[in-house]
Amino acid sequence: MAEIVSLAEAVALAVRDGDTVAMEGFTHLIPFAAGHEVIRQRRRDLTLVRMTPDLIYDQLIGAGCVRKLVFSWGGNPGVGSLHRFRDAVEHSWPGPLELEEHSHAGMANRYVAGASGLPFAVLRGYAGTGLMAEGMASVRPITCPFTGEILTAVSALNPDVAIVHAQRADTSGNVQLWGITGVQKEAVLAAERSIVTVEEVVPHLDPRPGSVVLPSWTVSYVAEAAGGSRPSYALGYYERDNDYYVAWDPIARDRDAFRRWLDTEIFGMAETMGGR
Amino acid sequence: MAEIVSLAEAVALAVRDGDTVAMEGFTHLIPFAAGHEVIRQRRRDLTLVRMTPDLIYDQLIGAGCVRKLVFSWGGNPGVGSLHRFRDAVEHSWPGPLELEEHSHAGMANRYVAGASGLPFAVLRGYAGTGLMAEGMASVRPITCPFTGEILTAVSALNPDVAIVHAQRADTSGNVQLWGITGVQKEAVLAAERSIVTVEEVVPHLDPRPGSVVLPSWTVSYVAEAAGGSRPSYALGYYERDNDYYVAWDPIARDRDAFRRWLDTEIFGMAETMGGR
Amino acid sequence: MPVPDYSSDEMMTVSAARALRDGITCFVGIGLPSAAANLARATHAPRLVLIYESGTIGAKPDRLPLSIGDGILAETADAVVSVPEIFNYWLQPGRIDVGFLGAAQIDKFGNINTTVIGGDYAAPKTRLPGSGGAPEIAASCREVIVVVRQTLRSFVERVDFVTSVGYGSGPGTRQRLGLTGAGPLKIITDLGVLEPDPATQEFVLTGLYPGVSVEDARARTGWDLAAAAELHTVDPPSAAELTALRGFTASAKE
Amino acid sequence: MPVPDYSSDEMMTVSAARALRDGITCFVGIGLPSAAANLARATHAPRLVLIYESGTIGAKPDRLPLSIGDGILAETADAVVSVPEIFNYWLQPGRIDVGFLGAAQIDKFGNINTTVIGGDYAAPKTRLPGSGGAPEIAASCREVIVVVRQTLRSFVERVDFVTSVGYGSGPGTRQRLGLTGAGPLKIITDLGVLEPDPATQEFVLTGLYPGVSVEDARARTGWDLAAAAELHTVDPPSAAELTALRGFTASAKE
Repeated sequence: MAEIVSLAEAVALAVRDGDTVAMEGFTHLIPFAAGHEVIRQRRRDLTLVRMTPDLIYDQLIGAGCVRKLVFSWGGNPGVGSLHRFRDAVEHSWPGPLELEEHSHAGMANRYVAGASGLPFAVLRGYAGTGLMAEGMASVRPITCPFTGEILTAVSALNPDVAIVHAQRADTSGNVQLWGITGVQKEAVLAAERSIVTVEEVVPHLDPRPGSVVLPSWTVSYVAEAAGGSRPSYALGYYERDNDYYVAWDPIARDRDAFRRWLDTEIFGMAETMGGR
Repeated sequence: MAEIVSLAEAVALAVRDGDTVAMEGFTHLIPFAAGHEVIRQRRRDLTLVRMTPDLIYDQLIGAGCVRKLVFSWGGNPGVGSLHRFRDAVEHSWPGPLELEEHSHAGMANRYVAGASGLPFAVLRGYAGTGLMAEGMASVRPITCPFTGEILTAVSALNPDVAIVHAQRADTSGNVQLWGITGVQKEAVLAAERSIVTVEEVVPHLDPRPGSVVLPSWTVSYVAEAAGGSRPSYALGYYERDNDYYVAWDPIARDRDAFRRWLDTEIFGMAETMGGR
Repeated sequence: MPVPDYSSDEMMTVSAARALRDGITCFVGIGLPSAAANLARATHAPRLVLIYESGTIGAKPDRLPLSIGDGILAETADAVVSVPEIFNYWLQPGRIDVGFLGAAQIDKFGNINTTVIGGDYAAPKTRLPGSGGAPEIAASCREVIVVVRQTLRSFVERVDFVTSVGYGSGPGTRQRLGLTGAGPLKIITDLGVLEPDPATQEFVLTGLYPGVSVEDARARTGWDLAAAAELHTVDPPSAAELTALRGFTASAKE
Repeated sequence: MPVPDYSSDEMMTVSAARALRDGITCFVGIGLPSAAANLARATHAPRLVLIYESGTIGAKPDRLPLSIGDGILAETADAVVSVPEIFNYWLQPGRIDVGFLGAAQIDKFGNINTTVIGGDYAAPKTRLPGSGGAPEIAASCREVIVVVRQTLRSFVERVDFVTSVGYGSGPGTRQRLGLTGAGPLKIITDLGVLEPDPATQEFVLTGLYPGVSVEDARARTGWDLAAAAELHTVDPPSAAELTALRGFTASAKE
């Protein structure tokens, strides 16, 4: 059964230095508040996993929390580059960043394998690409035992911790999210531990079209964090702050501007959702 | 785009002698009306595929439509045996019945592979079972290219025709079903052609909790067939006729009683949904 | 002891229900297990999480479901998922505590047959329904409990066909086959309770219902059934258990 | 020819929109393709089925989505599925007619790079976002159309990194790799339209926008660009196309 705790407690209890952490959310419901709390608690040597590292991973990378990134598309959607990510890859600032790079289809299937208790998944993918040519350890050819056809296997992802944001949980810790639900269910089911931040805890979850429910017993910690995915959006609660994504570009381009942002917006702020 | 036609037309257009046909529905939404129309149109040499062959497949087998059955659980739920199925297996009446037998997990994954355009799927299953010992051609060991662990591969199912029943379609042929939705989406996406019978055609599909939508362009034919899953049930429309399942037992036990049932209830009835 | 005012089937269902601890997750097989699992939820285990292969997770039926695909399961569930998902995401990874299975035949190593009896596979004397979800429930749940009526026909030295693996041919089999769950920890019958001997993994009698003797059980067992040193008598159904069970049965018949 | 009252980017988007036939299914990549696909649906192709890798099938946005995960896509879709499902059940089997992709770099065989430019993979001069869904869109859609601005930096003899395979190193490559789709049939730029030569699979100029010359296109191409014999001039945007496009752009800025 999920424990309902503060966000600060959830991060303190679930995320350890050196962990492999997947914060998922496909444009929608990105767990920004939880990511900021990870920076604030100064976790180090993390391997971060995410299909679409966007601003939150740019911030974690710039803050020096990250040793390795496992990903499939790292950009500022609709704006351009993630400059902290680029600075780490191109100039090893604030430290070198190891990459394990995949396609979306590969990453999605790696989570599926992890959620399914299988060591690998099979797909049609990677053939002829530079990623295949790079000879990544997590991609291998596999032969169909019925047809002899050669397909591609990707190894399972089983993060130490999955962190996602959802619209609601009930007081028993059952979680409900709807709209674009991405790969969040798979990430939580694949992970050893999980944190779900929610817009609100309600007495009872009403069924909703298109909603995904994560039963309480599949989640480690639920933390109320209203606005917890801003500047991303939470369908039914608030819209995406597109101006923030544009405004991030000049901050991230400049190391000093980024340091000032960190000091003011992260370390200068108490954990906003009832932290200790 | 799906064509909206009568059930008789749909079966005449989509189902041919010798076809592999999957009629799915996990207790709920079993396509009885369509199955009866297949009997009425006297299709022969069919390979029938279904996780849970129940009364409708008992009827098709007894009527002599079926050469081979691909399945994972063949019983009369809550009542006992399928006697036409047993008579075919045990006494080759009305003809021999070839079996390709799997577990539910295996069958479900075979549909998933078929829907995914892959020649096989991988699961933890069959190890140590009699099905594995029988050496079925559709089950093989497979070695994980990352860990060396030996798992089980099952070959893909890609039926010629999938037939399912749903609560609703809209006038464009988009299909909506809800409640226990089983493996119907996978069966339709895995098949070359498909027939969906529906309780009603409505102007517009309102979003509903837990509903699965099959876009019109994934379906070949939609046919209105109110009550089309009786004596199974259609959540929101009518309940399961449990008495019918009990009453089926003595009919199916006796070849003459079954023949009379066929003459009266199938061949004696015009196709009830506006057939020609 | 007075003549009990309950049937042996009622005692079996009550005994099976008691085997389910509150708060655990239980993958419920077709038939007898469903009645017992729902009885557990209605009595001592209100937070028991029922999972059915039809895709319903956390169903809370207020009457006995008539099948594993009964509409009441979907209407009262925390989540309804597709059949592929229930097997792949929920059963296969070993996240379910208890698999609760029935059987047509079971042998001394807890292997289950629901496929064919007599003859051979291609030409059986009796064709049974087949596997359903049982093989993977037996393989992947953390532990398994079997609920089955005890007769000479059903309790056999060696099953005619291994539909679902218990301990195979004894110690080491499950490890060799790569089965991740612990296997069957209890067989609950209409006479008592059997559990595997830790050394041999053969099922031995560990509990008897009131009024049932070891000889009664041996007379309905097709292998040389041993009784455990710590053989105990199972408490008869309580009034609360019987009331709940009969309420279910009555509502199922309405 | 009078000075046109539209920009080259507008001409490119209109030209790309025209490449989408009504009633087909289109897997829409991030960036320029989304604007063109939505323009097509707003003009000549109202029954165009838009599919985004975020899991939205049949989205019918009445404004330009700001990203592939814009809420309006989910709110107006026929179905919203998980990200694994969109790749496995919908893209991979080849059931999508057209994949509509952008590019940072593209070469004469239509191979696309959105990963790294300069240096090598481990120590690149410029780190780009990476693959996203493009490699499998390029592999599995029945055909592919690429929308990209034409510059010497983007149109290169050989991409620095093959993120998504076009025709690889020429005829036979796709077959050898087991790629099920036909590959890129058009590159639509801000100067005109390129299509693969049937014999060599090298992209050649088949269409030019009004006022653009072959020399203009060659000057912005990093390989020895040939013009097809049947080179034609593309019709300028119609008033209806421009109105629809500008309506979108205005609403996107609101």
